Amino acid sequence: MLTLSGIKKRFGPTVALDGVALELRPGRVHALIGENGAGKTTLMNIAVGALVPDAGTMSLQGDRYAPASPLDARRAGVALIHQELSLCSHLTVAENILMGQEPTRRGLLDWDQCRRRAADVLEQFHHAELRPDRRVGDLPIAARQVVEICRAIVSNASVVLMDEPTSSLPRADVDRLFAMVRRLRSHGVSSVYISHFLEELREVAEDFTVLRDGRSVLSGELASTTDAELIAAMVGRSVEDVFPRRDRAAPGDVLLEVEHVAAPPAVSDASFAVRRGEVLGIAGLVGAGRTEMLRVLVGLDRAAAGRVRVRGAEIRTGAARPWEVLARGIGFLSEDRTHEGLTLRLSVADNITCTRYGSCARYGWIARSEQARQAEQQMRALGVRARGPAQPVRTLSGGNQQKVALARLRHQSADIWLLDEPTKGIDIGSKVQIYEAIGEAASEGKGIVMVSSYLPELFGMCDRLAVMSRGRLSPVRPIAEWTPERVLEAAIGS
Amino acid sequence: GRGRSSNEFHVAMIPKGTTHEFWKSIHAGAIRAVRELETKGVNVRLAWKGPLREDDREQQIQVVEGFLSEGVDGLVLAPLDARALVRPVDEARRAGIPTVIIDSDLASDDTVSFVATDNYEGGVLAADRLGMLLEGKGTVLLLRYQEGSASTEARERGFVERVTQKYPDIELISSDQHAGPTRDTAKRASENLLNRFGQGLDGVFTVNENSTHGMLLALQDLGRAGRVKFIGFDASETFVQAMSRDQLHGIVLQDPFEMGYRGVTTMVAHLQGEEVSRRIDTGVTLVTAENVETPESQALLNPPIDEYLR
Amino acid sequence: MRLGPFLGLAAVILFFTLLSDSPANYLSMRNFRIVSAQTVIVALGAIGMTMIIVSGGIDLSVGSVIALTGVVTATTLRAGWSPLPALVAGVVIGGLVGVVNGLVVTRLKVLPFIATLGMLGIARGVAKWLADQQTVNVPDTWVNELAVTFPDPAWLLVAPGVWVALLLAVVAALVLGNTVFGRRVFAIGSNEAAARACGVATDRLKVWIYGLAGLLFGLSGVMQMSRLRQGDPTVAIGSELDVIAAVVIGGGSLSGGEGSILGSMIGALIMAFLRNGSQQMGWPTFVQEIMIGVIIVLAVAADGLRRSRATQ
Amino acid sequence: MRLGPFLGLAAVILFFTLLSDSPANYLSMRNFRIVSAQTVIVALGAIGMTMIIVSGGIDLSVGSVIALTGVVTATTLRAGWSPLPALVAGVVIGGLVGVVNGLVVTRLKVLPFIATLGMLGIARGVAKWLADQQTVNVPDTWVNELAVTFPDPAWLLVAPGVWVALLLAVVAALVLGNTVFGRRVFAIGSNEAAARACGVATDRLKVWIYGLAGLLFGLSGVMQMSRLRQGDPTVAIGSELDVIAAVVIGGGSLSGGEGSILGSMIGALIMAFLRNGSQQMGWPTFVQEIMIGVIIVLAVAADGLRRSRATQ
Ligand SMILES: Nc1ncnc2c1ncn2[C@@H]1O[C@H](COP(=O)(O)OP(=O)(O)OP(=O)(O)O)[C@@H](O)[C@H]1O
Ligand SMILES: Nc1ncnc2c1ncn2[C@@H]1O[C@H](COP(=O)(O)OP(=O)(O)OP(=O)(O)O)[C@@H](O)[C@H]1O
Ligand SMILES: [Mg+2]
Ligand SMILES: [Mg+2]
Repeated sequence: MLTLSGIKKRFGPTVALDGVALELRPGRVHALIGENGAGKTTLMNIAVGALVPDAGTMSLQGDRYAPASPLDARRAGVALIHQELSLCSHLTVAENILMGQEPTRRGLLDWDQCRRRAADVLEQFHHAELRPDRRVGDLPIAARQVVEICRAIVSNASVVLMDEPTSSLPRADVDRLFAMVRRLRSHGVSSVYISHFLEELREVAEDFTVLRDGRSVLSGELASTTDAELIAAMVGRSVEDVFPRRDRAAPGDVLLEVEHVAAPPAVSDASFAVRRGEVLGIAGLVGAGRTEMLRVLVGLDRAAAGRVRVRGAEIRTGAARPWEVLARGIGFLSEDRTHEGLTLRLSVADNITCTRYGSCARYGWIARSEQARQAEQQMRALGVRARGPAQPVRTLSGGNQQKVALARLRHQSADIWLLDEPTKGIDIGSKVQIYEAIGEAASEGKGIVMVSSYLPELFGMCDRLAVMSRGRLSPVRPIAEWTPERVLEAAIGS
Repeated sequence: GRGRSSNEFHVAMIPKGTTHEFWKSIHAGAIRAVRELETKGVNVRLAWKGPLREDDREQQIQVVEGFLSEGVDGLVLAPLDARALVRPVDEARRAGIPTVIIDSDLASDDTVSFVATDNYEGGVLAADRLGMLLEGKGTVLLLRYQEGSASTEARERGFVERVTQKYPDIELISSDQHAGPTRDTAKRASENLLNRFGQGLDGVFTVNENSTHGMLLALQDLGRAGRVKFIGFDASETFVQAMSRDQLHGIVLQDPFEMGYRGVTTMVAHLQGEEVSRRIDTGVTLVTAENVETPESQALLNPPIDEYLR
Repeated sequence: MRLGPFLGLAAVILFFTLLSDSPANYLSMRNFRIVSAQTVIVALGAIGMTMIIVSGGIDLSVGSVIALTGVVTATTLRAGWSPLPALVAGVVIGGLVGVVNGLVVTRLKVLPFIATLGMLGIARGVAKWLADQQTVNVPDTWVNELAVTFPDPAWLLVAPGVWVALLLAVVAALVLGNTVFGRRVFAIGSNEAAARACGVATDRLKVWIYGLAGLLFGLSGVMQMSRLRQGDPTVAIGSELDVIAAVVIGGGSLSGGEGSILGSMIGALIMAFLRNGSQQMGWPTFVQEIMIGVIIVLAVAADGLRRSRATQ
Repeated sequence: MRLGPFLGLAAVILFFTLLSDSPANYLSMRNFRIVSAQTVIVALGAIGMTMIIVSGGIDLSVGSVIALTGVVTATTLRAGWSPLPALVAGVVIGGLVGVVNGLVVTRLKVLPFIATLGMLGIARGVAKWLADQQTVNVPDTWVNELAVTFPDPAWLLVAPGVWVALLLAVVAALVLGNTVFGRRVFAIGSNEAAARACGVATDRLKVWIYGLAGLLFGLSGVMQMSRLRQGDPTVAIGSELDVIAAVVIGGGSLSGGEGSILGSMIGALIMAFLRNGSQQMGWPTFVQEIMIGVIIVLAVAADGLRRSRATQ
């Protein structure tokens, strides 16, 4: 179907792609894997004409293919699900799904058909509850990702490129997506599927290509390749023991106590306590209210009821004052890194140090070299791939942006970490680094709350776990008392 | 008038702006008329209101329309434009409200009278004064005010025509530059022009208070004040000082106090059914260092504003 | 449509009614006619500006375009054209200026602020040049009756121009709300990259938007000429702020993706009623300026607080 | 710092040098003194405006604040205050106005565009009221010498006000680039939600930004008074566009997060050289307007094309 060869692309001094070849066969799903910053997103953007390659050729069904714009690509039947969500937040779900191919009747937009087609595809995705008339800006991030996926599906493309479509999705939705991909495949549609989850890839994909440092280093059939081989090709070494072995010492004093916090409609009742040295996991389905609960704790949203105590001292939750909360030693990692997590236009160094400028500033004056030094230290610790601390975060790959957000949290040296989907978009090798960083923080006596939709990570990292369901948080139990089935059961709720 | 048996009139006076001395003098003159009429047993309620944004025709139209809707007995209007205010004045007439025009002409036959300076003559006076000072030869510069302003255009025309007709040896080296609406724009334009013509400039004429001010400041700042013969227009404390320092060699003055006074008396006379003259000239005077102390000049330079506006 | 602008308008009218010494006069049909005729120019401009602002752009040249197109219509009328072609000439020139703006924004990649700031000077200069730096008087035709306060067939109630503006507002609201074009205007304002990625030809769309808005600015210029009975190259200086303010008061967001024609019309009325009311109060000019400033802020603040409570 | 604005400035100067009939005159030190003195007012305003625009806001009231603070300084001087306190009074009033803007934006949740549009009217009205609707002449003091073309100790080369503006520009550039405050200004402009989530007290910060910018606008007003040797409540109408244009030409983005003091200063110089040059060309005023418009667009377009090539 789609053949790429010799693709090269530089961004100023950064070589993003340095001769990539990829052959997508008809009716097949092709896995594209590689570390953060390997060039996957760049390659996809080239394939849909959003970027112009410096060198290389593409062909589609044997014909030369050189899209000048995404419109060209779409006309040629190539659609992309973007890694960083690209939706119009002021428009409705239906409008976003059908953008670029809106149905008309007598010159006017055919709203009925628009809604119906959107509802149809949402239905296929088992998201009938997502009403086509809702404004996308009001939706939680997972729902937006569903919209983004539906948009690519509805376009009737013959080639669908999926750039980490499941990074914000819980398992159930991943299954639905896979069902969808298989159905598309049976209609002769071929797909490229990018993900950092090898087990996911094995479920849907047949072929694979591994990118490393902007080159395609290995490709073939997934069935005949082992995980170890894939990982070795990606990382250049083998990776064992994903989750760090921590000696789970008896947890210390209570750091954070949450009592009957409510912030309707998303959160109706949540209580838990976090002690020094422990990792508390929170599981739940999309829209269960986990994100909203963390936002209330950080003071980004108001609580309607309940109390929150940090080291025994109560904090005001009725008024939104995040700076006061942060000053009490709470650190927050947002799940929505483009809209709330990072100031994308600023440098890596500014982003890493911004919650604790005090460490590198005197009387408000920033010592640039000290700032750069501290930033570099964090970048090294998490393996952030960037030209240097002065590079704007905007120009980093998605996974590396996520690492910068974590680096900031480490730099802040807060006592309590509130993590919302901390490994979203992180490659396999780097995940290890991040888990290690979290484990290390816990053993240093920090208290960690980790919200995640990736159950293995919760089971691998947490000491105790609670499940949120429709705004209600279950009692917290030691991890040993949970099994994945019981978590699911609690999440679906009764 | 509409059968005026009573001696109570509500007259609205609409200037082009409210900030400048010139308009205050008109206002003072109008109040003088009101007080005088009061002693004769005629009660005039005078409303004084200019456009919100100065020099904005549309806004002035809105002020006129506002008075129409309030239902005054007569309008005394200094139109910002000769044509733009024809329609509202016309609508006023249809509503039975007569209009006296002051300061700048209105292209309409439906008005009672036109009470104003002969602006063309003002330009001629300035040209003659410069001609005399330069002894009929040299290079002079005219800094215009703004496009589309009728009264200043008449002054500019008077000046240009007089210079070209009567003083063949005087070269008008620039006459197509505009000072713009504020003193600051006038100062900038003057500085830039003075830099361009450098030393080769003998005389300057500016056509209203703002541009005279801007030019004076520019001459002072560039150290050219006094070396260039400079005629300005309109009155200001600063101009008198500049004349005494020989930096300004004459100002052409109108008589706004008289204009305000005659505007109101003419309107009231008309409302009382008297016949009034269609054109009332309030005169222009050239004031120079020589005649500045005369009572006539002093009356023009320091109209008794405080006496009437407090 | 948000409720805010309506409340703001009601508050303004109530305020002046209560304070006025003759409320009957203030609330009279005559005064309403005056206000509506005064609003036409800003309202027509605001229809076009709403499209531009919703699409994430801005147009600072509207004041100059009003002057230019007024001069064009006046000049052609004086040159003996019959009224309709002269009117069309003005409108078309407005549209052409808009297309040029759109091309500069999309081809030369100049930010709309700068592109239209440049056009602000250019259109004004061309207007003065065309008009030979004077005002251009026009013969009496029906064009001059478009924006009169008291329309000739009295059953019209308000000036024909007001009806035209109303009609165009309805059409524009329908277009923005119910056509593919309209929704794409929202889309590029909301997230241009996303729209482009979905195959919206953003550049062409922008040229259309600026062009269509330009047609409306052109019509606004014709109305201005009709009100002044002359083409005046120096008219409407600074009116871009009025037009933009009408849109923003009506709920438009300068970062794009938000705005409604109805809101903008209310915004234009708020501005007009404010000026009209404060002029009728007989306050000195400076008090009017202060009061208008205070009331604009309060009228919008009420809406802002209401919304911020709603989201809490 | 982007290179674009410099190229633009160079292009403008080159253009007029080549076209001028006396290049020596145009490039003379005297002309440079004239331009620099003319630029002071816009430049000081642009320093403050850069902070505001970088933070994602806008301030339309700058022209009115310039008038108001000029009148304040003039009035206090005339009331017999000595020069320094009078100057400080003007500057402080500017700061207060800014703080009010900031509070309206943050507390009343009114968009900066509207909040400062309201202030545009209010400050202008208060200026007229304070000045009793006339210009306020001042006694001769050193304040009047701040923005002269030929400074008194000739070794100063340019007006003291130019040096003050330069100094403040350097300080502001350092503050924006190298202090916690400055980086936070960029942070809220780049992504306000993220800045909040990182513990920036965004509301308080905004009040500071508008307040500091207000101080600069106040100083700009004092300079304006000094240039005119009088407080004029009607001065600087519409100069908000000049100031904003300087910032945008210099690389500032109206959606926040981008901009530099150096760029804005170059932007201010571009505008001043454009006006100065075109006036010296002896073109009729309307030709000047057209040319200025065209050159603004071209100067910025060159930069835009260069950048868009770079990112492809
Ligand atoms: N606009 C840009 N300017 C400069 N560098 C860029 C730009 N876009 C991408 N890069 C660089 O190109 C490289 C490849 O980035 P890309 O986004 O393709 O990685 P990726 O494989 O998608 O990674 P991830 O798994 O983290 O999403 C990175 O080093 C990134 O920093
Ligand atoms: N698919 C959906 N459609 C509509 N509303 C949704 C959807 N998902 C969540 N919501 C709303 O979002 C709110 C809670 O979302 P929140 O983001 O806090 O949940 P979460 O558990 O963090 O889920 P996520 O995994 O998406 O982060 C609820 O009020 C819910 O009504
Ligand atoms: Mg990527
Ligand atoms: Mg979440």
